[in-house]
Amino acid sequence: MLRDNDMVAFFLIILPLLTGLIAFSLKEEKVVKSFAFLSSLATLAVSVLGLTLMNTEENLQFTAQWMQPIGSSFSLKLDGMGQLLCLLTAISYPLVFLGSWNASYKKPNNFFALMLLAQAGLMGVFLATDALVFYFFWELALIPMYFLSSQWGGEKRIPVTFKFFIYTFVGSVLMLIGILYIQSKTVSHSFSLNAFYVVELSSKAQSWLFWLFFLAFAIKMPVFPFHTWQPDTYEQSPTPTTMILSGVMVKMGLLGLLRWLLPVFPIASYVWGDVVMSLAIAGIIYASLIAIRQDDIKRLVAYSSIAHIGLMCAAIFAENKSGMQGVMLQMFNHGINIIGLWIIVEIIERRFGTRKMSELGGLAQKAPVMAIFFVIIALANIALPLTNAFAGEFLMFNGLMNAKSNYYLWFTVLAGLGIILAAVYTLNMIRRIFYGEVNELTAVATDLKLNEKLALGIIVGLIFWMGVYPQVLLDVTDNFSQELVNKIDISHLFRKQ
Amino acid sequence: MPINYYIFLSIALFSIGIVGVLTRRNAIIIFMCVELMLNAVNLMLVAFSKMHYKAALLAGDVNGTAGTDGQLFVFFIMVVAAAEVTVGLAIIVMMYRNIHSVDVNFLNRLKH
Amino acid sequence: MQNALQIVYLIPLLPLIGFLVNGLGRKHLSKSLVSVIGSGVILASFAMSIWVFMQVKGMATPYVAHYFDFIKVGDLKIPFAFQVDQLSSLFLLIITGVGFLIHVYSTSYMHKEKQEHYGRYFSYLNLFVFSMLLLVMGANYVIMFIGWEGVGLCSYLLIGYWFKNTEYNKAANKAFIMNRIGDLAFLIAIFWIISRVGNVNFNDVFAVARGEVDLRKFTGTDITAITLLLFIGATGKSAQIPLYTWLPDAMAGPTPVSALIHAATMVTAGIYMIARSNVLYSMSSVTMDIVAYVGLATALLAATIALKQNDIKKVLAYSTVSQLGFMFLALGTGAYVAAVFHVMTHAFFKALLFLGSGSVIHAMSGEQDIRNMGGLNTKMKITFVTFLIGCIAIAGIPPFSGFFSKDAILLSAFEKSPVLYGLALFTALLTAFYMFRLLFLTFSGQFRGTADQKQHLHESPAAITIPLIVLAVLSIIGGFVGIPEVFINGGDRIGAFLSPVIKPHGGHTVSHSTEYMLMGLSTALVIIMIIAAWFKFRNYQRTEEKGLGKVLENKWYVDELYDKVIVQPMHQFGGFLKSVIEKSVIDGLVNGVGRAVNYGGRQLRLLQSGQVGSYILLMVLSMVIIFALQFFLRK
Amino acid sequence: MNALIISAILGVVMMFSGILLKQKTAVRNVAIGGIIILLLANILEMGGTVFFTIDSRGMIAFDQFALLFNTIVFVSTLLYLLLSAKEIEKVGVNYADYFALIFFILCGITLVSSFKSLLILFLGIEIISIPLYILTGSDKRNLKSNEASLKYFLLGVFSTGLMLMGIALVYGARGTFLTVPDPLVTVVPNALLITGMSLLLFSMAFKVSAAPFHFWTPDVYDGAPTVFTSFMATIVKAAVFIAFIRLFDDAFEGLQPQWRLWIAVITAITLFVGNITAVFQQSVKRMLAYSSIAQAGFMLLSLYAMNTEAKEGLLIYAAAYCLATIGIFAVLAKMNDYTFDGFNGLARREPLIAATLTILLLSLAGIPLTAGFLAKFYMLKATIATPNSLWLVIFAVLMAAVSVYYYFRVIQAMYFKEGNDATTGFSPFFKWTMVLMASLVILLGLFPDLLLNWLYF
Amino acid sequence: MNITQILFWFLSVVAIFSALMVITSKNPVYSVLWLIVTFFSISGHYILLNAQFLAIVNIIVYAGAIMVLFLFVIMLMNLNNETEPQKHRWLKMAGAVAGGCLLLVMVAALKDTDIKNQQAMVNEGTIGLIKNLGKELFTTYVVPFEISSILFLSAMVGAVVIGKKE
Repeated sequence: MLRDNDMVAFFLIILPLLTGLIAFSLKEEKVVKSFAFLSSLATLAVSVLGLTLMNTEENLQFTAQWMQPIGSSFSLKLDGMGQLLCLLTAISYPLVFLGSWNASYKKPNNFFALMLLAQAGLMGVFLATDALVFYFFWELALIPMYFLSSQWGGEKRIPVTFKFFIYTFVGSVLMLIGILYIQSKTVSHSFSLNAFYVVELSSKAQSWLFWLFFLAFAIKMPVFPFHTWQPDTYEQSPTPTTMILSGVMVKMGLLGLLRWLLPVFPIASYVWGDVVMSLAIAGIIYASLIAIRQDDIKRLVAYSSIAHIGLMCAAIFAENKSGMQGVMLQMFNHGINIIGLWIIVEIIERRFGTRKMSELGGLAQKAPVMAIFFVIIALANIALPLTNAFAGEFLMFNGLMNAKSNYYLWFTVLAGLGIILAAVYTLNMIRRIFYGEVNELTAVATDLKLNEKLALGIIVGLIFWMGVYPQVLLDVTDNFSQELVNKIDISHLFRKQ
Repeated sequence: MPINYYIFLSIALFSIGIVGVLTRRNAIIIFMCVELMLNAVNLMLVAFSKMHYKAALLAGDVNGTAGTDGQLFVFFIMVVAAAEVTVGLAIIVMMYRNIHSVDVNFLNRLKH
Repeated sequence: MQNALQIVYLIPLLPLIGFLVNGLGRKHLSKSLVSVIGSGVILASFAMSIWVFMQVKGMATPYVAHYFDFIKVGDLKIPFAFQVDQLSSLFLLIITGVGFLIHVYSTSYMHKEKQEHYGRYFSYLNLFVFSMLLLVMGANYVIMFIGWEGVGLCSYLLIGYWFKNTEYNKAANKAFIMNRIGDLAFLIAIFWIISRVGNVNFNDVFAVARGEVDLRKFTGTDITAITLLLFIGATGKSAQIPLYTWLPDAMAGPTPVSALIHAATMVTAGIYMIARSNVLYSMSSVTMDIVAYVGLATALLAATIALKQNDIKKVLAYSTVSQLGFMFLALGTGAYVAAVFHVMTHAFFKALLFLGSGSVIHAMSGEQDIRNMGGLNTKMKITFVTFLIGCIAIAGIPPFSGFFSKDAILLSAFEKSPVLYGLALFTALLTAFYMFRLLFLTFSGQFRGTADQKQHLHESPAAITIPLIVLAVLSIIGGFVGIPEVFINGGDRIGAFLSPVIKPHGGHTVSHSTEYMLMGLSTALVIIMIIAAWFKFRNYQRTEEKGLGKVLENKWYVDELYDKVIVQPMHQFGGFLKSVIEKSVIDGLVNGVGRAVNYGGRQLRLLQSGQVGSYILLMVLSMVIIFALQFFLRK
Repeated sequence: MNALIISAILGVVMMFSGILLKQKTAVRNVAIGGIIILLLANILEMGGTVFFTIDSRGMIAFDQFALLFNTIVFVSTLLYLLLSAKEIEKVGVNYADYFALIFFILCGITLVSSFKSLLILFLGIEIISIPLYILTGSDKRNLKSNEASLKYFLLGVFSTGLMLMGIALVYGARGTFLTVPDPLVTVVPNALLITGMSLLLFSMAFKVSAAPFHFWTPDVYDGAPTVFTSFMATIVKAAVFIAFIRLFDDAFEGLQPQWRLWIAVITAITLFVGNITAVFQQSVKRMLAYSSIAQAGFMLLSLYAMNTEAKEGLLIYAAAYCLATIGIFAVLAKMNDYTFDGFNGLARREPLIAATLTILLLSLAGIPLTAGFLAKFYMLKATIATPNSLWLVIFAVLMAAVSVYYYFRVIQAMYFKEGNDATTGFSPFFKWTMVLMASLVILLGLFPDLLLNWLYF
Repeated sequence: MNITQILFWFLSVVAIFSALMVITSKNPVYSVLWLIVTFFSISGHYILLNAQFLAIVNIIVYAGAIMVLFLFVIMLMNLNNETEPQKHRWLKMAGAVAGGCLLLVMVAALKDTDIKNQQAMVNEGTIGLIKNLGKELFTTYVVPFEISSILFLSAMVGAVVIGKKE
């Protein structure tokens, strides 16, 4: 039975998809810009609608017949995590458009169209409950991103984004093998998520399937040591693309872990949890140490993102509710924060033509509003209490501390080093960009424009809102996390023996 | 005659054809060696045809046509071989007109 | 009268409002309006605090105001709740009271700042007060932690207030980062508590610790680990070994900030936290010992460094570190009340000293080096007198406030071990010595500054001197709330007041006569030290320091050591990771795969030789191999 | 049977049209009309309308699978002619004869897609091969074309020799040429049969250009006139694949233990050689030749798996691969410069062509939403269902990832690089045909059932 | 050993010897001639197997038509000893060894088949007669027969395409 509400999930995909296709045909830059912006607002409205409908007894599902003979169907579900991430996607887009309103691109129609198509892909990934559909959208989100980065990016964009593409592609095809294998083992030969959840797999099969899937997600997130595409890509991509890449797209990997990995391979996740956590936490420290030595703001933020994602990945494998909820919260908040950072980075880059911190300085005198926004967002990014990231990180650390692993204390402490190192590089970045004396480059700086203020204002508003009352998001994903934790609970297996 | 003899004879001829293909550079000779291979096949088919015929006779099928298909196949092979020769020689001649050689080692503009 | 507790949220809320108004309106509000708002909200909070103080006096159990669930995940509920009891109300008074004075002081001290920076300054101050209030009012460790990090942030913002100066900014970063190291330990302690108790409300945690709750229990290891971690957190915030080096650098901020944050309030957060957790600490003798020794070591180390510092604020800063060390010594010896008491008296006289130094700096047009001062006593009478009172108070001469609190600490140390007592006493003597060195160098003898500075010497305006006077009065009388039983029956009012929170520990094991003797000894020695200082520094001549003096002047080279052992290696390691591991190893491996494929492509295409003969040969060979394997494998 | 006879007739018609019609456009239109008739006739036969009822004594069976494949072939040929018929003019003077040869090849394809007798297979393969030798060498004054033709011929007849030996040995073992032997006569797998089967395997591997029998492919595809390369790399190759799978499904199903491993090995080598060698090519045409080897490697998976999905998948693969490659070749044939640099900046000059080309390349690379993805998907799905095949699947997808590298080089050149190579104009008709191609690719990628449902009604 | 066996061995030896001569003769014309000898000996085998139709066709079509065509072409190109390209010695060796190996493995594979004891009927059996074959060809095999006409058509068109002067 298809209820009216169920169309919400479908609309979330079809809206950006159609508007994206239409956007190709618009020629005037102003028109296409406004069109894309309006489209993203409409999507946001739908997504908020989805959020308000969550209290119905059943989650919002959409199923349409598609590829029936091979056991697939076009099924979407707006569960807690879906709502959260769709909301993130939907919020990100207006912010990105608003924040980069002043930038101009050659062939703007293609640019905005591809952005919207990527949004459709992202939504699809977040909503799909059919493995094949999931894989479809997984790739669909990648292609526009590749074109965006390669066409409008920096000097070395072609090899860099290509590496990114191939890297992710390798990961995703390995995942495809995993999907196919599981499908062949399901009772009904179905690709549906529920069939995957109940499939009987030997622990050996789980192990290698786990790695096939994990590799795909690890590359996407990215988790150390599969991260080397990421700083280069972020550096070379046009900043709006980088925003989506880092703010939203990396969440695909996390979502993958949460929806497609842990519940499908609970045993393997438990067995390999320590290894994954070690990798993730090594990545936190590794990326943070490298971030300290960066001069390029984009690269710095990129490495900081690796560190943050590493923490989320580790928290996921803590496999308890606190960790899960923390990750959920942090997925949203990390997206918001990093988009905020990118908006300012883009403004700086556009105004001064450089991203080198060594060439900047003293901006706080010339652009105090920008400085304030930047400081707030940067501090939020390092999880200062009462900003949005705090609650998330708090819960994640708490999750780690209560993980079933034997090394939980080590993990917590080492991951904790990340917070300290994060403070080091973040504060240094603030200091080198905004403080100190002005130089000839920054002497002529001007402050933010209205649209930029608006975008950043919304972000800062969200930062404090989510910082003071994170419960509003925690409630959204509460059921989801609980179910997830129940699904991955394998203690009953131990009791049997 | 034991069928093995024919099999080995055919295979020997066939292999000689292959060796010829491998050791010669003249396109025409190579082609001829292929014809030799085809003839080896023909011989084998005829032998098998008579073997199956005999088997059918032993099984009591007196008026049967078992084995005719083998010989007819030989007929078709000859037909095809003739057609191939037409085309093949045409190509070789065309080649010769252009490079005044039938040496296949001259054919190395296309590589890697 | 129940009302006061019901609207207790106003106490932090008002400064927050002040912060928002001043922060957002800093370009539009006039300086006077900013001052009024900035100071007014603190005054209002102070008034509220007094009201609250009145009410909590006789309360047996803490009042907990629950507002909303900050975080609720499964069983874990972290409410956004305030707890008001004797301990927090005392701190409320100190924070808002001293805070208010410093706000008033700032209106004059900072009046030369540009309008928007002036607004910014006041908004930061208000935000700081807000955070500090959050810290002390939080009903659980998380809310406390929020305030805890908040004060760190404000400290960062205020140290780096003059953001054009790179050195200041670096000091700000240092403060924040060192605080964060402590914060991490604090956080882990919180998680540890959560994993054992299931939530972080003080009442629940202490109830579990006391064994009042079935099922859940702390083991000895838990207690020791949690208390140690909390203590590490405290060392960050309260500038103890090994995380103390940020505090002297923090003097980069405007002087009122130093007074407020780095003397009177923020650095006492660690004391507050441990005092608040006294139930836990009392259960772990290991931690107690560590706290005591670290405190004493810090006190001693900082005191020695203070001996040779020439920056007026640095001397005060090290003195602060040293005094904080005293407080930890008190905590470590179980004298929580003494520690809290010392926090209070220290807040008075250290604020006084800092503000006084600010007044001096103000008069000296920004000069901070005491070697360039001297003879200011005549020019700045009020400042001199109040400063003198502060010095006496900190040196611990009766009946000034510092005497009582310090004496309580010394006594408690003596109870624990005479060695501790001896070292503590020695530190106290050093304190007297360097404080009076500071006093004499600044105010007595000849003026050693430039003629230009001499011209400008003047007493500060009323907005500066009034807080000085108020604090001076408090420094004198503040000690009476804690007059020990020895003197008056029914003394130690503060101990009695705090008893619902901090259970009094037995009674003293030291006889009254010993107590008198110790007091006499310390007082006498202190006076001797002051006289020694008088003779040494009455007519100061600038000399180069050599030997130990130089080591002390350079703060035992601890900063350099940290730089060499931690900062530089980390930096180099980061560089190594960036340029070697990342580029060559990991990315090299990834790119290596690509290169290998490319190379393979280049080599493999050579098979395509263009020769028909070789093609057929390869085909035949493959056939031979497959045939051979086919039949070989079958057998 | 409709298609077989009509295509033969059409071949003859085209022979005469060269004499009767002076206008090249007219010849072209006749050819296009002919292929449409052929297509319609075939579709009618799928619906049950058979014009000619000839008893082939069980040697030919136009089952649904064969008919559907024929439909795919005819549609592909139609699109091929729509896009490239004009290019054929450039090859040489015998314009009508080329069409005649193409129709004869189609006739051969209908044979190999529906044979039930090794004799028909042999004849079909020869009917396909002989015109191809000619078409390869049709650019007579071009030495490369000559060379390609002679190489193809020599290697082709050699492989024919192998095939005949194989057939002879199989005949020796079974006593019949029918691929579906009498179930009553059980023949135990003996050395004769296995040797014959192996030889057939080799020769078929040669025809589908599976490594290590692939060596002719790059040279021939490179040397042949581009329009004909397009035809033989796509439609013909797919047809031979169908023959391959029919042969092994019908005739040697019982011998699976004997050949499955070798197919796996050949598949792996083919994937490896095709993909890796393609990486370093500078000419797009030669790259496509290697890519066709690589794609053959993927199609071989269907042979390896040999289940329902594999057969369905092969149809999809054939369709996807033909559509995409024909489109790319059609554009390539119009380029002046066959190197990757020749495509530089095409997106700026011809956005529509570039966009459609991109979709086709994405399809070849196996990116979702395109038919190429589903094709690979089916192959992998079929393979993974067979036991102990995981290594092959993983290897295949890794090689697919390598393939992305060289396909995307074209996309990169078109979109991200600047270039001013003036290509001969693309007519609006050409453009819209390309759009049609791209839409078909996407449509098939979204709804494979549109194609596969035909199998089951 | 009866006459049939003697003939069999004789023809076999001739066939193999002449085949070897085909591939070893330096002069292409000799190769053609030796090939014709081979064909004749194979025809002899056909006759021995009582496949008279094929024996005749073999001589007429192969030895008569096809080989003459070859001879024509060789003569036309004036190929002889001097013009005959030679492979490197070791390449020849490689080729011979590869071919030899193939022979070996195939013989090894086939020597133990379960039909090795079956006999090919020699000297008798009527299926090789033109009457029987013709009947079969125009009834059962009429479809392939017609199809082969398409093959010829295409070969014819091809030869025209290749041979016609432009």
